[in-house]
Amino acid sequence: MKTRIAIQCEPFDAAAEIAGLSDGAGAVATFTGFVRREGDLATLRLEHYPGMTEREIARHIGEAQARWPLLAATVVHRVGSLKPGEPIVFVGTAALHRREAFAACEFLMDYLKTRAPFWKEETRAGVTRWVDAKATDDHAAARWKQ
Amino acid sequence: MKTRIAIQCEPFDAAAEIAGLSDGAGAVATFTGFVRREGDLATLRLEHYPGMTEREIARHIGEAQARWPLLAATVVHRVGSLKPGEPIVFVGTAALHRREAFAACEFLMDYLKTRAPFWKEETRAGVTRWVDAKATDDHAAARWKQ
Amino acid sequence: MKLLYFAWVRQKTGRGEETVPLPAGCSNLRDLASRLAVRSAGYADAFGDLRRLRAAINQEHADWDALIGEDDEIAFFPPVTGG
Amino acid sequence: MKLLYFAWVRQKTGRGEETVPLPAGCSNLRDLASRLAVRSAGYADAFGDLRRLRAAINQEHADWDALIGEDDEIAFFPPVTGG
Repeated sequence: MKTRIAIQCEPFDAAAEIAGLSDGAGAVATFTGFVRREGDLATLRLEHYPGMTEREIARHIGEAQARWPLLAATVVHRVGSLKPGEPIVFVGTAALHRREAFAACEFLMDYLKTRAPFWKEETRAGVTRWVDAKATDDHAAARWKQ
Repeated sequence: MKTRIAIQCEPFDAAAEIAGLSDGAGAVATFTGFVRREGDLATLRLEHYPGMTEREIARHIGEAQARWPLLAATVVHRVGSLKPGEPIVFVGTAALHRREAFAACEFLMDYLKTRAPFWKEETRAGVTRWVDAKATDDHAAARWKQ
Repeated sequence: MKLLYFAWVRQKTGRGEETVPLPAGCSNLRDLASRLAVRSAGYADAFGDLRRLRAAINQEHADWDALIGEDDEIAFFPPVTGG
Repeated sequence: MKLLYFAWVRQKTGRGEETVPLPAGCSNLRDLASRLAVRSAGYADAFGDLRRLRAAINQEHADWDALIGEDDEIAFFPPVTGG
């Protein structure tokens, strides 16, 4: 299986990522997350744990591959300072059939949210604070264990 | 809600489609279908029912919107002659949360497969024949009625 | 009424569309298909087995029992295979 | 052993990483956190409530009961918020 994991400050090109995933595949599902445009949100800054991040993501791609017949998987996660409206994360999965591609893409996103060591710090009206984890993300990840 | 439906011969730019969907949205889910690279498949030709195609797709986007709080939905479907490996369909959905974006994207793909008036004709080793509909696609669409 | 044919229905009938008067005593899609089936060998081939065929009235999917009228646009085609 | 701190844990301890000897009688992550908590007001603030904190041993998520050794890379951080 073709796997691509990138942690980077730069924006990504979703079209190039999809083309890279598609080789011979019938189905490519993707998820792109954006920094929300919220009233007073000025900047989002992302920090991560180099080394562990890549290992955790690779491990979850391996788990996805054990569950579904995937042909390729790509995870690109940005770090550093981002503005509202900017893309922050891209997850893409390729399979022969769409059902598997969708399931694996959602699975990877749920695990990325709850297990990959990234932390967000937001600045609103000049005040900077760390973003709290959401219980809904834990619930989303937990449903794959049933 | 922002809706875009395009039936076209030309390729599409997935990155531009995602950017168009994302305005203020936290979550964009997409599906891209490709002509499979199969041993002797030389060409796939797609025909559709102009007018009905756009109406059916618009109707299903409306159904998706009634089920999930969508911010935007895009369906691009190519017609005419395509080669193995070429992208054939793009479905993208935007929502505040990923769960809704994924569900709506999968829903639209299932309905596109079973209700939108497209027909595929394939040429293998010089022999051209119409592609039969798949029962699995009917089952996929039926599960949304439960 | 306007009749449209797609995919192999178009190939078997030899045309993509035609305008015909609503045949007398023909109230639903099934009636219409059975009238069309006797027009020629090609039409017989296209309309001989309704299980293989689908239809739309005014660009909406319709059952064989659906009623039809003089002003309708009626399309016949195989099960769809897009996406 | 190598200790790494991320996000507000890093801010409260005032450093991103440090190398320290494994404290005597310290066998698991909970022991280690309680030793770190008494080092300064900043460390106390970071390690005072383990419910708010997460840890990894050698780049894998670990429970507070997980055993630790001299050669381990141990990281402390808040619940993750990526994606």
